[in-house]
Amino acid sequence: MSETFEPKIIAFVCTYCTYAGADLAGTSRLKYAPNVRLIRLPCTGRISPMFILKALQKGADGILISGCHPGDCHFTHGNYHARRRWMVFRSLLDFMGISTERVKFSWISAAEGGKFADLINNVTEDIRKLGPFDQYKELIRETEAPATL
Amino acid sequence: MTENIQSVHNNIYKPAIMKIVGRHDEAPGVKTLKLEFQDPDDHEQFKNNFRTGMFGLYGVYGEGESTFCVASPETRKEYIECTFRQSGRVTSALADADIGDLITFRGPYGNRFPIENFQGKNLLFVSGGIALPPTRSVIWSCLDQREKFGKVTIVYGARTVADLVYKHELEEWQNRADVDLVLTVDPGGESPDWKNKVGFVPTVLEDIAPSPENCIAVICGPPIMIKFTLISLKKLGFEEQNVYTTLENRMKCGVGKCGRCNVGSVYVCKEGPVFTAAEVSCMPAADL
Amino acid sequence: MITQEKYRSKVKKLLADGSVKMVIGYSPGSTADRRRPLFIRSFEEADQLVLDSNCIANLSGYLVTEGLLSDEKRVAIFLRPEGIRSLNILAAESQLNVDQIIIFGFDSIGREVNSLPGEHADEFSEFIGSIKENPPEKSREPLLYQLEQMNPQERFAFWKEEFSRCIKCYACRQSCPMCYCRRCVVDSNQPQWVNTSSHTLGNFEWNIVRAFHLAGRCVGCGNCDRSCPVNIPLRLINAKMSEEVLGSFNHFAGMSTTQEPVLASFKKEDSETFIL
Amino acid sequence: MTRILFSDKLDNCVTRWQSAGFTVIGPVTKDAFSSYTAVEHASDFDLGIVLPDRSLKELFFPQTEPMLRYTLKQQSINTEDFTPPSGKKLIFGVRPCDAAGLSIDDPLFGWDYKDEYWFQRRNNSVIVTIACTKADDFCLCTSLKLAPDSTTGSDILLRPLENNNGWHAEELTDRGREALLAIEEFLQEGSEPTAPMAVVPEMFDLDTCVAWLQNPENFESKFWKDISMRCIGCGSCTYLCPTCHCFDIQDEGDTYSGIRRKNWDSCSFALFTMHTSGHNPRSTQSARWRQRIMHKFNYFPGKFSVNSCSGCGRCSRQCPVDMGITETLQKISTLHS
Repeated sequence: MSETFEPKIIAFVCTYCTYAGADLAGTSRLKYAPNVRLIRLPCTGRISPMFILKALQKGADGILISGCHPGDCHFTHGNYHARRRWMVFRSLLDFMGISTERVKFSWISAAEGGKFADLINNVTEDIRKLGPFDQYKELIRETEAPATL
Repeated sequence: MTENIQSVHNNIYKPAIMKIVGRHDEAPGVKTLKLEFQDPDDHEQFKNNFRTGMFGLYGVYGEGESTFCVASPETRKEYIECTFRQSGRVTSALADADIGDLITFRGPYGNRFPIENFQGKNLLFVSGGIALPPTRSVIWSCLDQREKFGKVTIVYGARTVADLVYKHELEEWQNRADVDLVLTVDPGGESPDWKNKVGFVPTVLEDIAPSPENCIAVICGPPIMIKFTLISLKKLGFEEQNVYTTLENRMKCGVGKCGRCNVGSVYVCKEGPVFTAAEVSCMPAADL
Repeated sequence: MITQEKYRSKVKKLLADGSVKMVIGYSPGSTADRRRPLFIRSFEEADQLVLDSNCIANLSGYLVTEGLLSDEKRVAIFLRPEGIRSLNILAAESQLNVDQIIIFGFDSIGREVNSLPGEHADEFSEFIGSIKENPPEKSREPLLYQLEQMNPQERFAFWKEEFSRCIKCYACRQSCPMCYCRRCVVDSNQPQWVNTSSHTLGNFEWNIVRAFHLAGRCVGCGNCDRSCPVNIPLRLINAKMSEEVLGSFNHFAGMSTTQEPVLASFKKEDSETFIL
Repeated sequence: MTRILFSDKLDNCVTRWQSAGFTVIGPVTKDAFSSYTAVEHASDFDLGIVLPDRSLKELFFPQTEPMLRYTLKQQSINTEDFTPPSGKKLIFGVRPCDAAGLSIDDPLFGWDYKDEYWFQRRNNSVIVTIACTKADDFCLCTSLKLAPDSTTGSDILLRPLENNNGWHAEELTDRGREALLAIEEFLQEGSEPTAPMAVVPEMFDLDTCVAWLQNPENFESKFWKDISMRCIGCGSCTYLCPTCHCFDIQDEGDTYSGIRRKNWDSCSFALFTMHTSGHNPRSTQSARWRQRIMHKFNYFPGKFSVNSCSGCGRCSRQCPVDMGITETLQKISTLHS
């Protein structure tokens, strides 16, 4: 692994809390790693496991999912549903050999610009340490290879 | 069966690249695209092979391919026109494509309307809704050599006035002295200024009662319209072998291999899509 | 110990007095130890009925066959405990009216077959509760321990090898009573979330999607695992998911016809140790 | 006098074929699951099984095959072919039903439009078939007018010796002769008694079945509903079948670049024939099972004069609900047409 490995991280965030938190980080001129691509959704409850599989299929090294703190959901309990879902999905991914280190979850409110910047930096660092998700990328490469027999 | 073919690699699944040079909204959700070949060899192959009634697989890379007829006539092979209703993944991508965009085309495939056998005969075209495009290819193929045919009658109906496709051409046909055009819309589908007929196609057909004498009928429409139109034509005295129609089914390869378009033992992609009513009546109705 | 004859006459009686229009059971198969699903509508068909320890398949999926129950007539069905649980889930997920179903519950230990008392799904709730509290003496699959001992890379390599064989025949999906969707998410193409091709990537994606959609719903009947023509140990994934929902949410799938689906409900105090 | 290949020389042959440029393939069992797989040594072969779980067709028609790579750049599309692999293959230990399956599909992939992905592989392959001395309850080649020692589709037929220590080698094609020439020094002239062929009882009278299928009145027979009631609509019978050839064409990628692939598809799937409009010509499982049987024993022979079934029995062997061609045709043969 070269020292210059820059992980590609996809973040699925809820528009009411984490996205607003990201905005705050920006307007507060906080610096954070440029490796994360944010995808804004109405609620964490809207984030289907399909999104994560799609991100991996397109070559993501890490995934971050973030929304409102429990009790703060704009739709009252979208994040509670999401929390259960992630609990199970995370365990499934782990059992499949997709390390839980690569798929992270957090609560960030609209007021937590600082926490957002720190989180992005930490997640980026963690994934950078893990290195590229070579095992998955190998599967992707196989789909582009000609038939061998 | 296995002569040596390693030297020449000819991929039958490789489409031609087409540029969209024209785009027209026909009816709600229905569009016509005018396509030009980018590779002269592909165009040459098309010119050599295309006859009216054949179909092609139109595609957008990244989305897939979709089967519909070539709506332009065999007398105008400089371009391809196709008309489709936006409904699935591929047709949505085609509908989104703009003039200048590139799409793909595989074909022409299938059999054709034997219009040389129609010469000297009267022609009756019966069509409904979005099924005018295949009929239109035959109509223009005949109108472009008008002198070879007898009386030309076109009966075309749609659910509502808005659903009529090729409105500009309908007007042209209406104004031609050598074409008898009868337009109709389903009851309730007429607009305040609608001056043509109101009623279902088979009913209107029976009203105008074209003579079966020396006449070839080409019918195309949704299955329910075909069913009742065939009954009406029978009543009028048309014989099954003088009635032509074109079938469509889901296809992936277009060349008789992928195994899904057959109706009974008949592969629509290779033995069709054009059949006489006599041929259709031999097919198992439950498979249509 | 029960006799086949007793059940044959029971079935005939139900058909004769019009209490049911059909009985779904088992008949002899193409080899001595195979059993095939049987749909009994006549006395002749009733005479083909067999019930022994080889009757393994969970037949409850046939209950959601299009149109079967739409005439509101009743159907009787032979179900093992797992089958009764999956019937409960189908009812809880509003896929059928459980009052239309008469259950012939049975279980087997070794070659011995026992009938389970009860007829209506609700009558089995206590029995299923006892399974949850005292799971049968089935040793946990050794392979599960082995997989848990591995690091993620090793587990990934294990599943890569297994999934590379998958041919996407969807026998796992079609044989599963819980996979009743008219159009499966992998068959939907707008958008196309996962690859439909059966290269290893597509197979990985498919199997993750399948397992996730069964998490908290799988009753462990084993239909998928037995159906797989390329012997992928699907039971391991399902078992792991069942353990997860039991451990995290105390959820045992198919307890009753009114049980809340675990992933469509929540508790405010659910664990969130994994959240940063 | 014929030539004998003794088992103890097989590894020499494998090595010789490999050095002649062949990828040597044969039945291999791994974790109780068998398929035709590339091998390094003869010891990798599992020649004791009745037949591999997976059929031979997938070496010629893989479950997923990339056909085209497309890239869109500044208003031009570049389409690049994936050429089928051009390497030579020698497939050893093929079962006669699997070999026959290949020749059944040849006319289909060749009529009018030639599918090069199939033929390039066909032309580069030598099929070395071993006649069957073992059969199981599901084998039905004899019912299809084939036999445990059919030569259809094979380049070389090997007949096992009675002592189970080798095979009589019979060359059937030029390609077979060349492959035998390459290993000539390991062959012995001789004539040893060969083992008796497997006994495969005839399960039904094919002609009676075909006559019933060809009768248009039976197309909507109640029989189809009854026989297919338990069909769950998976694709395992079609995917393991050595002759089922249906496929789908799928794009993977986006508007700018991606790959167009040919993937197996199955007539058992409800969406196989579904129109975008929602109309489905084969909307019930019974219609789909009827299509499979009709296609194999009525439509296909009507076009190509050969049944699209070589009697391997995999469909019945692997069916999750114990259906299959055997049961259906057995029942048809008892119906009065």
